[in-house]
Amino acid sequence: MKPRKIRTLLVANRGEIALRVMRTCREMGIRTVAVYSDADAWAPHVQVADEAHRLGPPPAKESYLRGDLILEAAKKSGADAVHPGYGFLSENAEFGRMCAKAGVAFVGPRAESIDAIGNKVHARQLAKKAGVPTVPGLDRAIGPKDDAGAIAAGIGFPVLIKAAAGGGGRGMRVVREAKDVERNVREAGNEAAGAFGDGSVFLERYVERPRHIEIQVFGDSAGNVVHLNERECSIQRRHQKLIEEGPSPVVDAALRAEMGRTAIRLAKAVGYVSAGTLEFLLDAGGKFYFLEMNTRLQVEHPVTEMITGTDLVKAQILVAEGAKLPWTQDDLAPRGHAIEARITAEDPFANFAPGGGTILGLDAPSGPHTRWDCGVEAGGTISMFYDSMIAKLICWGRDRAEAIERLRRALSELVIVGVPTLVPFHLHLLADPRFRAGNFHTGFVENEFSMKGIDRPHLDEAAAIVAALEYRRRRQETPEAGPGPAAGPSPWKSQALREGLRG
Amino acid sequence: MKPRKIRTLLVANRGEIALRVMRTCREMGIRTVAVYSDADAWAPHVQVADEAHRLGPPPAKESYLRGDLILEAAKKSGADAVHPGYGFLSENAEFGRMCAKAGVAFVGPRAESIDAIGNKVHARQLAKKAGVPTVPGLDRAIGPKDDAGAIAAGIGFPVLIKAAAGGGGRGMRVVREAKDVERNVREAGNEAAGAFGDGSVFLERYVERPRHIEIQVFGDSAGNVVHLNERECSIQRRHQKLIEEGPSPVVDAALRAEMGRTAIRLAKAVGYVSAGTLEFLLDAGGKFYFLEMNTRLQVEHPVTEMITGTDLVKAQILVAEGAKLPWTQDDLAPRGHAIEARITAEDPFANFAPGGGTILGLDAPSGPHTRWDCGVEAGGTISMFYDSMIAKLICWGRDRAEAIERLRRALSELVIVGVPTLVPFHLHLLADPRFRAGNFHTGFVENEFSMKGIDRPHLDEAAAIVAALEYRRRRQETPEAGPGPAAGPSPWKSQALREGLRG
Amino acid sequence: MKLTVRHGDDVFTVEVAESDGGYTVSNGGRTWHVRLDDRRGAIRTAVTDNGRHRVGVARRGESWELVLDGISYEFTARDTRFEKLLALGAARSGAAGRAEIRAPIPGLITTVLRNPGDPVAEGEPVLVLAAMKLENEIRSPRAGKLVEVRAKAGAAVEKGELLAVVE
Amino acid sequence: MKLTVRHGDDVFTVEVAESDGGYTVSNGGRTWHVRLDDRRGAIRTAVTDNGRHRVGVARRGESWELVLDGISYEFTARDTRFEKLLALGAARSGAAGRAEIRAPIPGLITTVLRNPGDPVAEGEPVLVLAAMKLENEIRSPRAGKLVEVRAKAGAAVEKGELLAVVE
Repeated sequence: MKPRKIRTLLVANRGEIALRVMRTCREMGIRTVAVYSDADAWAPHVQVADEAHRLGPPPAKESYLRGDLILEAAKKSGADAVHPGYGFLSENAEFGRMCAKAGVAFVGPRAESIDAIGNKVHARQLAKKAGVPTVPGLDRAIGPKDDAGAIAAGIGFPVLIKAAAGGGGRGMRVVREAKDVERNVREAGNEAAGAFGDGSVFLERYVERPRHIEIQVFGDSAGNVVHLNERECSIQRRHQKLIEEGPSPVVDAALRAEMGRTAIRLAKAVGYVSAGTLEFLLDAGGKFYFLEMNTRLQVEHPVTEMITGTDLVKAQILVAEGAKLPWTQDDLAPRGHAIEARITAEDPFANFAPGGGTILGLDAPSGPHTRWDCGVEAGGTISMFYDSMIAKLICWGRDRAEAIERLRRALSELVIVGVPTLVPFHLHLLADPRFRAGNFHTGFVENEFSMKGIDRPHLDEAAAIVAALEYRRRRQETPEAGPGPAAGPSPWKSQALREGLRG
Repeated sequence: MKPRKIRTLLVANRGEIALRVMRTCREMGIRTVAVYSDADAWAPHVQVADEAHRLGPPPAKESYLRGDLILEAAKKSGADAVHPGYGFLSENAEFGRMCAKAGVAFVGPRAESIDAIGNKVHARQLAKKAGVPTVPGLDRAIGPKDDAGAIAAGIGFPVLIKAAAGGGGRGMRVVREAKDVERNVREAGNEAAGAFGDGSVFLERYVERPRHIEIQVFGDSAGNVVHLNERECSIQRRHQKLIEEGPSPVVDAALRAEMGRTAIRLAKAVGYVSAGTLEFLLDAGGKFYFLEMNTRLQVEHPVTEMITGTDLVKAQILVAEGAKLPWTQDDLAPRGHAIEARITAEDPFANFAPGGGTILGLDAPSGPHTRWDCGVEAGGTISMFYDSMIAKLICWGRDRAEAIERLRRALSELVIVGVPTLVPFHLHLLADPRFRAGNFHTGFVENEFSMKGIDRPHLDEAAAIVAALEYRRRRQETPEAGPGPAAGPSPWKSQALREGLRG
Repeated sequence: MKLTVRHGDDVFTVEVAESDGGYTVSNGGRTWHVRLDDRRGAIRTAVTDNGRHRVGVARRGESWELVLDGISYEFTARDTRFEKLLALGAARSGAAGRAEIRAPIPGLITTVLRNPGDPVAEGEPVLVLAAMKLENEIRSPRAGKLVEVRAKAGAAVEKGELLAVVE
Repeated sequence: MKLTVRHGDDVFTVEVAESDGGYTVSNGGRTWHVRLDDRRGAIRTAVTDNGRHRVGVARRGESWELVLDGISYEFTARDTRFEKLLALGAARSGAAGRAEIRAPIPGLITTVLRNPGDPVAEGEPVLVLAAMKLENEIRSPRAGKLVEVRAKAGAAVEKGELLAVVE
C-alpha cells in the first residue's frame, strides 16, 4: 500500500461504534461521512457526521450490508477510506476487495488475511502450522460421507460442534454421547446455513469450565506486529459477552508474555495488518488453546485502550495510511485494570428478553476514570432491526477491586427510561463474591449465577413513589387544585423549560 | 491520629467538587451527607447524596461558610468525617480545629499546617528556612511605619503587592514606579481586608512573563511525602486559571525531579498531611521560585489523576483514616499528557462577563480518554451567589498534541443552552499556534491573546437557522397549518416524549 | 385520595395525601414519606424514608414506567373508584375460558408453527418471533384449541399485537 | 413568510419557505437550505449547506437563544408586519434623549456611586454590581444628567432590571 493521508472517511456502521470512530476522525482532522438506514435518519451517528447518506430501508440486508450502496456513498462524498466498525461488513473479505477496486482504503486487515483466518477451519489449520496450540479436533469441515459419530468418539466426549463461518454461538452445540452426534451435526449445519449462508461445521473437544481469554494484536504493512495484552471475556450468556476486563485475574506476566508471543506468531503467519483479536480458551490447568481470530476492532477494545493508554482507531487509520505502528512492544505494558459493562436493552428479570422502544430519559455516568461510549440519546429509539446495544460503560482502576467498585458507582449513576437494561444484572454480578474473587468461567452466568430471588427488591418503595407521582399529577390536572402544572416552588424554571422545549 | 475507618462523610461544598468527592465515597462504600443552601435545595450534589441537610439562605456566609451549622449537620447525620472540597472552608484552620473538637475527621491537612503555610508571608519565611528559592522581596507584612516606597526600591522595580491571606488575584497589584507604591499598598490593603478579613500585604519582585508551574504533593501522618509531578497553569485571566495541563511543555525530567524534591522538602518541613499544591513561578531562564502553598485539593487535580492513574480523593480519605500513602514515589511517573478546560458561565465575547441563569439544555462530551466533571444539570441554575463554574472537561492523550486535539473534539460535542460559556474561548485558544507550541506565560491571555476579530463567525448561518425555527413554530401554532405540534414524521415519538415530561 | 397501584400481579391499595412538602403513602400497615423534585424531566429525584433515589419516570397512557436502581418497573395507578368499575366490566365479559397470545416485544414473525383448529398444550410453542438478532418461541399460556391465528410469517408486529387466541 | 431576525445591531430580513423536507431561507443575495430534526428538546441538529451542526435551542418570550459551535447567540425573530408596527410606536414615544441603565446580569448592588441630579460623562461608573465573586462597574451609556436612580446598595437585581435613567 502506498502511503497516503486519509482526508474523508466513511463509517459503514451505526450506533456507538460509528460515533467512536468519528470521534477519533475529528481528533485527526478527518472529515466524516455517515451512512444510514431509514430507521436511523436522525440517529446520533448521523447528527455528528460532517455529511450523511441514506442507504435504504431499515433491514440490514437492504442498508448496512449493501456494500455497493456504501461505496456509492463513498464516491459521492469523496471519501478515501471506509471504516467498517464491528459486525455488518467488518469481516467481509469481498467488501474489502470491492473497496480496493473502488480505490477506497479499507480500514482493517487485507482481504487475504480475512480469507485466510476468518474461517475457523482454516484458522485451525494455520494455527497448527504455526505451532499454536488448538483444542483437539477435526481440522476440516465434516463432509456428507463422514461418520461424524466415529470422529467424535476419536476426539473424545464431550465434543463441540461449531460452524466454520460466523460466530455468536449460532450453529454451536455440545454433545456428550455418541448417539446424539449425527442429529446435532445435521441441525447445527442447518442453523449455520440459515445464519451465515455456509452450512459447514466441524468438531472439537469441548473444554469444560474454560475461560475466554483473548489477545489484542496489531500489525502494520511493514510486517511489524505487537500485542496489547489480554482481555478476559468469560462473563457471557449464549456466547454473547456481557462483561469484559483486562488484565485477566488469572493471567500472570509469564502467561501474558507467552500468549502474546503466540498471538504475534499467528498474526505474522497471515501478514496481519490493523487491529485483530485472537481468542483462546484457557483451561483450569493454565493451558491455552487457540480458538479463532476476529479480524476487526472488537466491541470491548476500550478495555485495552484504558490499560495501555492507546487509541486503537487512530492506530488503525495511521496504519491504513501506510504508517508504521505508533508503538513498540515496550510501550504497551498494561497499567491498572479496566472493566467494561455492556448496556443492552435486555431485561435480566425476563430471561434477558430484548425490549425495544423509545429512550425517554437518559442520564449518563461520568467522573474519574470513567468512559461512556453511547450510541443513542433521549428521544431516540432502540430498533428491532439491529442489536440491542445502547452503550458501553468502561471504568479503570489501579487494581481490579478499584475498577469493579468504580464500575458499580458509575452504574448507580446511570438512568435509562423507556427500555429495560442489563444494569440490574451488572450490579448483581459485580457484587457476587465468586466474580469478585475472579473465580468464574464461560458457563458461569448460564449455569452458576442466577437472577432468581432478587426479583425487583424495591417493589413496594417503587409503588409508593408511583402513588405520589400519580397523586401529584391528578392534583395538577384537576382545575380546582391550583394554578396548573406550573405550580410548585419554582414556576419560572418550569416555564422556561417548557418554552425551551416548544420551539 | 488513631486509625479508624470513615463510615459516613459530610461534604461541606457544592457543585462539581461535591459530586466528585461523593463519587469516590460511593466507590469506597462510605455513606455521603450533603449540605445545601436554599439556592441548592435540589442541586445535583443534594440528589446524589445518601442524606442531605439544609444550612441556610443562599449567601455563602449564611450557609457554606457556617462551620457551626455544618458540624451540626455532621452530628445529626452521624458523619465521622468532613471533606471541605476547595474554596469555602477548605483552607480555614479554625474550621479544622472545630472539627477536631467535635470528634469529626477533617479530610485535609492538620490545622497547624494550614496556619504555618497558608499565610503567604509565613510560607516565604518557611521556604527560606528550608532552602527553597523564593522571589526576592519582603519577608513580612508591611507595617504602618514602613516606607513602602523605599522597600520597593530596595527590591527593584517592577514590584508586586500581594495580600498575605487569600488568593485569586484579590489585593494583588503590579507597580512599576516609586511614586505609585504608597497608594497601591493602601488600596491593596483595603481590598484584602474586604475580601479576606485580613488587610496585611507584602512586596516582592515582579517576575516578567513567568509561567505558573505547580507541584502536587501528598503526605501521610507517618511523615511520608511524595510528589505527583507538575501542572502548568499559565493560561489564566485576572489570576483565574482557565486551562491547566500536565506535564508542562517546558519542564523536563531533570527539572521535574528538582522541583519535586524541593516541594517535598517544604511539605515535610510543616509535617504536611493529605493533598497540597506548591505554586512556583518559572522564569524564562528556567529558574523557579516558590510562591505559595494551597493546602487543599485543587480544581485542576484531575489532570494529575489522569497522568498518574490515581484517585486523589481516595488517597485523602485513606490518609485521613490514618493509613499510609497508597503509592511510592516510583509509582507516580506521569504517563502521557492531560489537559483541563474550565467550563464557566462567562461570555468571552463580552469581556468574560459572568452570566447566570437556567441551564435549558446540556449535552455532555464523552468517549475515549475524556473526563467530564459537572456540577449542574439541565433544568438547574447557575446562581449569582457562587462562582460561575459549570463543569470541567479533562482529556488525556499519549502526548500533548493528542490531548489538545482530543479536548477540541470533546469541546465540539459540548452544548450548553441557557447561559454563555467559555467554550468559544477554549476552541480559539487551543487552535492558537503559540499555545500549541507551548509558548506562553501567565500574562498571555490578558496581553497577547485576543478574542477580537473572531466575533461570532456563524452569525448569518445562525440567523438562517433561527428563521427556520421561527417559521416552523409559527406554522405549527397556526391552526390552519395542519395537525399541530405533533406533526412530522414521528408523531408517536413526540407524543411519548411529551407524556414522559408531564407526570 | 385512594389509589390502586399494580405491578404484574402485585396490587397496592394505598391512601395518598400531601404532607410537609411531600406525600404520605400508606398501605394499611406500612407508611412511606415521599418527596419529589419539581422538575418536569424524565429523570428526577425521589426521597423516601429509605434514602435518596435518582429515578426514571415516564407515563404512557394508563401506565407509569419507574426506573429505580437500574430496575424498570411498569405500574398502572388508578383511582380505586375507577378500578371497581373496571372489575365490574371484566366480570360481565365472561371471557374466562379464552386466552389471547400477544406479542411481548415488537419483532418479525419468522415461523407460524400451528394452524387454526390445532389443539395446543400449555407451554407449547405456537410461533417464532425474531427480534434483535434472537429468535423467541411464543408459547401457549394454557391447553386448549387455537381458535384464531392472526400472525403471518414475515409480518412485523408491534408490542401487544394480538397473534393468536386459545380457547 | 417574511421575517426580521435581529442579533444586537445586525438585522436580517429574510423570506422563509418550506422546501424538500426542510426550509429555504433567503436574504436577497444569499440562500440557505436548512433542515431540522424533529425532536422537541433544547438540543437538536440543524443541517445547512455549510454542514451538520448540533445546536442548542431555547425560546424565551420574543427571543431565541441559539448555541452553535459553543457560541451563544440571542436573536429576536418577528414577522416583518409586526416589526413595522413596533417601529411606528417607537417613533411616537419620542424618548430619543433618554437612556436607561439596566442590569446586564443578575447580581447584588454593592455600591451606588452617583445620586439623582448628578451630571455624568459617557462611560462614567454609576454603580457597582457584584455577581459571581466579581465586581462589575456599571457605566453611563452617554453624557447627561441622572434623572432617576432606582438601584439601592445591598439590593439583589434581576437581569434587565432598570437601575437608573440618564437624560
